[in-house]
Amino acid sequence: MLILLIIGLLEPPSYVRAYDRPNDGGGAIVIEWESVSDTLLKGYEIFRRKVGEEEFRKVAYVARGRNSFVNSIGIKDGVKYEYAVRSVGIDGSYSDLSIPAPPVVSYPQWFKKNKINTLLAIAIYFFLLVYFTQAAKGRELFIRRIAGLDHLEEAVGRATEMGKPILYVPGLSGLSDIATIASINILSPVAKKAAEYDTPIIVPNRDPIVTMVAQEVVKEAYTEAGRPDAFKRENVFFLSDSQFAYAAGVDGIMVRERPATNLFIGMFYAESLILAETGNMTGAIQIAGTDAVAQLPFFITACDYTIMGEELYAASAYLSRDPKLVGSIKAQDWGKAILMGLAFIGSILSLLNIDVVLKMFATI
Amino acid sequence: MRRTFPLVIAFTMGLLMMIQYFIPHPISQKFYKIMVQQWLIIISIFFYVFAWRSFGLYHINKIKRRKEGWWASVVAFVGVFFMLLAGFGDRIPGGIGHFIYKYFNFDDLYNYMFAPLQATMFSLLAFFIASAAFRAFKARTMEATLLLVTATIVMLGRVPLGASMWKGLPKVVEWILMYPNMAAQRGIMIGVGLGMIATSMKIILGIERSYLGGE
Amino acid sequence: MNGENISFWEKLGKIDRRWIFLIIGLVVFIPIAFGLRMTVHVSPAVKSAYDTINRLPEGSVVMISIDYDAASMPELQPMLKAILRHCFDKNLKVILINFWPLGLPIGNQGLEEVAKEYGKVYGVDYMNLGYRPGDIAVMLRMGTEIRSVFYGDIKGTPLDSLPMMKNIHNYDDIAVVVGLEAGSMGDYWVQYVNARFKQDLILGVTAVMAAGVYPYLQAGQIKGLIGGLKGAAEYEKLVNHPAFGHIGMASQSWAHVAIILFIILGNIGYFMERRRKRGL
Amino acid sequence: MHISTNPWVWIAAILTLAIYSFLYKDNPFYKFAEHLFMGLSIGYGAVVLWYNSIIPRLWNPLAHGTSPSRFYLLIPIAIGLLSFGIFSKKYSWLIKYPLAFSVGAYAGFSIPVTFEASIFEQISGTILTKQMMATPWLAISNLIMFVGVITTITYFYFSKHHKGLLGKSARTGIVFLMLAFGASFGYTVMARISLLIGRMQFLLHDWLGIIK
Repeated sequence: MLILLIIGLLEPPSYVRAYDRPNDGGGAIVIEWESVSDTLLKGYEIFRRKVGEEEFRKVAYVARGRNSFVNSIGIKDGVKYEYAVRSVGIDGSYSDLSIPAPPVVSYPQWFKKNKINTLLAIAIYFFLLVYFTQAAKGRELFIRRIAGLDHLEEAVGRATEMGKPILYVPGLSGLSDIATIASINILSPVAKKAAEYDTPIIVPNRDPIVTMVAQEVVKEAYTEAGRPDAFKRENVFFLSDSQFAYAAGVDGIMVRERPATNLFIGMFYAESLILAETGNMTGAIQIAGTDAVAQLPFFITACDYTIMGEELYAASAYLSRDPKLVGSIKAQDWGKAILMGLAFIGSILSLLNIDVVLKMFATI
Repeated sequence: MRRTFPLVIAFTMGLLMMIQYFIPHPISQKFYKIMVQQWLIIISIFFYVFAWRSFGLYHINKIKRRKEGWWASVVAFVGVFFMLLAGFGDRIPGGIGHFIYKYFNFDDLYNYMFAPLQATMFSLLAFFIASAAFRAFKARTMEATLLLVTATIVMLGRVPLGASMWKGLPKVVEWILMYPNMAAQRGIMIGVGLGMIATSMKIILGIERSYLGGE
Repeated sequence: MNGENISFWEKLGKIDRRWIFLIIGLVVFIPIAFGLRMTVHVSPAVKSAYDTINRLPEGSVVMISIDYDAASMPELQPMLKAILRHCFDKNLKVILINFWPLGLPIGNQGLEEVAKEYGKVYGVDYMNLGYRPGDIAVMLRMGTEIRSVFYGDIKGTPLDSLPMMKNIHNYDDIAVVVGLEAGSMGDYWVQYVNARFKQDLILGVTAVMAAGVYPYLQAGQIKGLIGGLKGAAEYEKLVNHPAFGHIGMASQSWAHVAIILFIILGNIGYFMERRRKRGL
Repeated sequence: MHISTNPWVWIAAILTLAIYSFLYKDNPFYKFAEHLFMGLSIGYGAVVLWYNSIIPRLWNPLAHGTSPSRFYLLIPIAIGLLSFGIFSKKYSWLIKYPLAFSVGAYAGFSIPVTFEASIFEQISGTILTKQMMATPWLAISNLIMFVGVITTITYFYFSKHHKGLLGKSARTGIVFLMLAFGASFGYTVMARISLLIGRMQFLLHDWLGIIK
């Protein structure tokens, strides 16, 4: 009995230390300790007191196997705290409290030091972008052919020949998705062409803000084309804000209005194939454009042309040939080249056990 | 006032929202919370008024002009009316409120009308994925062949039949998903990421401004 | 003769898509309506989930988390039922918990149905905690005391008046947590509950999610993985009670075979057409 | 057979069949269901917006709140109200203010987040490490992955002709893209069939009561 008791006595954890959690807004302290190796150990209890107080109070329990804890409940910035830890056995017994860690104060930081790589990356990319958009002024820069964008005009032309409308779906997301903005950038020249050819363009929307923007953009395109009177506000409308009610509605438009050309450009979710297959059934020529990786396979199978991924973001430059925008494509390409180079160098170095590059891309 | 000032607002807001990401201080956290959880949502509420008006005009227009099938637009309004009645009916006092609550229960309307419609529209994909595969998966070119062969292998590997044809098939499918598939997805994502960031920067700098509509 | 033959294949290659819709509808409908079943091979990931529960001594507590709603019900509900059958058969005690409010009635319906089959008593053999908002916070607080989040069960009965809950306070008293997942809650179970409390976990996920969760199994963070309807069917086989998983799997298999046949027919038609055009 | 006696279940079943009738061809039943669905969704959206946004974010703090900071809410309200300028020809340009505010904020917010999620995470997953080369099989697989990422990126190279080395690399990128699209397509079939199984279950179990 006595021997058992002696064996059963748990050691308190040693070398308990506490420090302010770095890169945070305050109100959190990290406690660490050396783990106790004892088969009877169940976990640890963490105790805290304000400096000056007599008694320690239990703040948390953690299971064995872990030797750190972040205390973020009830911590006030600027107050000195002391921490101690004790071991708890599976039989419910516990050790003495450890030697308390030196007093610690929590405070908020003004900069996330661990995010310096992100900030640097933004700075470099920003510099590239500004440099190339400025350098591009007044010069004709090359862009490779993008099939889907090349056929936009042809698609508009076909609708005109057949005397049928064009359907433009600007995606199912709002302006918080950059893809929607890319779509609006494509809507503008398409609407202008439609206005020139005097072909109606139907734009059903899911997002209220996008509805309003689309109306403005189409109206402006008609004005630019010199036919402001031909603009019909009721053709650019809010259909529904529910994903599948919207899909049902667009399906209805496709089978009843029989547009000769369907353009699905922007952000799409699972409804992509419902739209594209119905459009295919009605025999329309279809061009899709999205950066939603999961939906690309369905657009590729069901549409005539697909503007894939980054091509969507090259569209406004491609269609307008505005030197400033084309310059930004140059910057994007430089970004890709740098990243590919770093992936190469990083791989070689990391295989030689040097993980500098790998650390550059850490996101913790 | 009309042209420059909105661009200044976009620039300021963009810069502030970007910088707040790097500042852990409570002031910055509070700014983020107020913007994302309050202001941006409140601003978007006002656009709904416009959206509802647009919805209403679209259908009223059809009814007024007695366009073919205009009765369906009446049905749409009935749908709106039912939902609103069920959602706000409990605020109508007295017998009518009770009647509405009993026969236009919001949960029933949701569970037995809205949800089944949603689920059924979604399930159309089962049919469309089959017809799309049938029509498009033809070995016209090298690329198309690759697409159809991979799709078929993966499809087979997902059902017991595939595994009984060849035991290793599920492993092959897993490998395709883990390596070549992952590689292409990563490549796309990196390109898309660069494109998105460039567009965001152009918005902040005022180079990209078509979202603001006409002058 | 030959000419007729070719035009048959070509016609088949350009068949109206409504025939395809009809066939897909039928191959899904027939197995369900007539209860056709499918032989299923058990994969190691599901076997290991089964073994984990099978090893538990009588009276151990299994917590099942309903983290899905009606949209994923066809895949995850058969899983829930198969696992419940296993637990009740082995006289294990079951606690249901919900992290998706819309899954509440679905999970409860499955629980009551299977409990009735085995003549189990509410509050003694099984209970349902219901739903509390707060995701991760709820998970973490259950590490110290379940009662600090759930004052009562789904009907509001105080936990202490349920006999089985007397000695159940936190994860130490729960042998295994089974998460049935249609979203990101499964990641939270692994990253918070397994990592912090060393809680044994089994995940049942939709087919689309399975590949993404697989690394957890390889890293030993979860004890077993049940993926999609197929996983449910495998589990049904292990508990020797073929049910909807098997039937649904028959639908799945026939639908997959049908689509592959469509692809093959489409290609035959395409090649016949090309050959004819070259011949001309 | 136990046909449901719940009228709501009948409504749900009829609406389900009405949507499926679209697969044959467009018809008044589908049109009815479609428009009812759109109407319901608008009503539902309005109710949700009222209870989840307007009441807790606007009404409660302004009408019942006590903290002085609640008056800051008047700023977004004012900005939002500018969008009503669209209803008049003269003041329609006012709409640019709320648009610039929202779009600018989202653009700025997305920059660091996109850098980390779409670029840093992806590149650090691509960089080959010793662990990824532990066995010959792993090494080959990961080398293929590495080549796949690089060649796919080169496919999206816009400012140079796709000739020579770049052309070869871009063409390899297309191979990877097609493999990936095929795989995703095949992988998704199962989930889509499950949706149909779910509806069949509803029709045969909840409504007609043919199956248990």
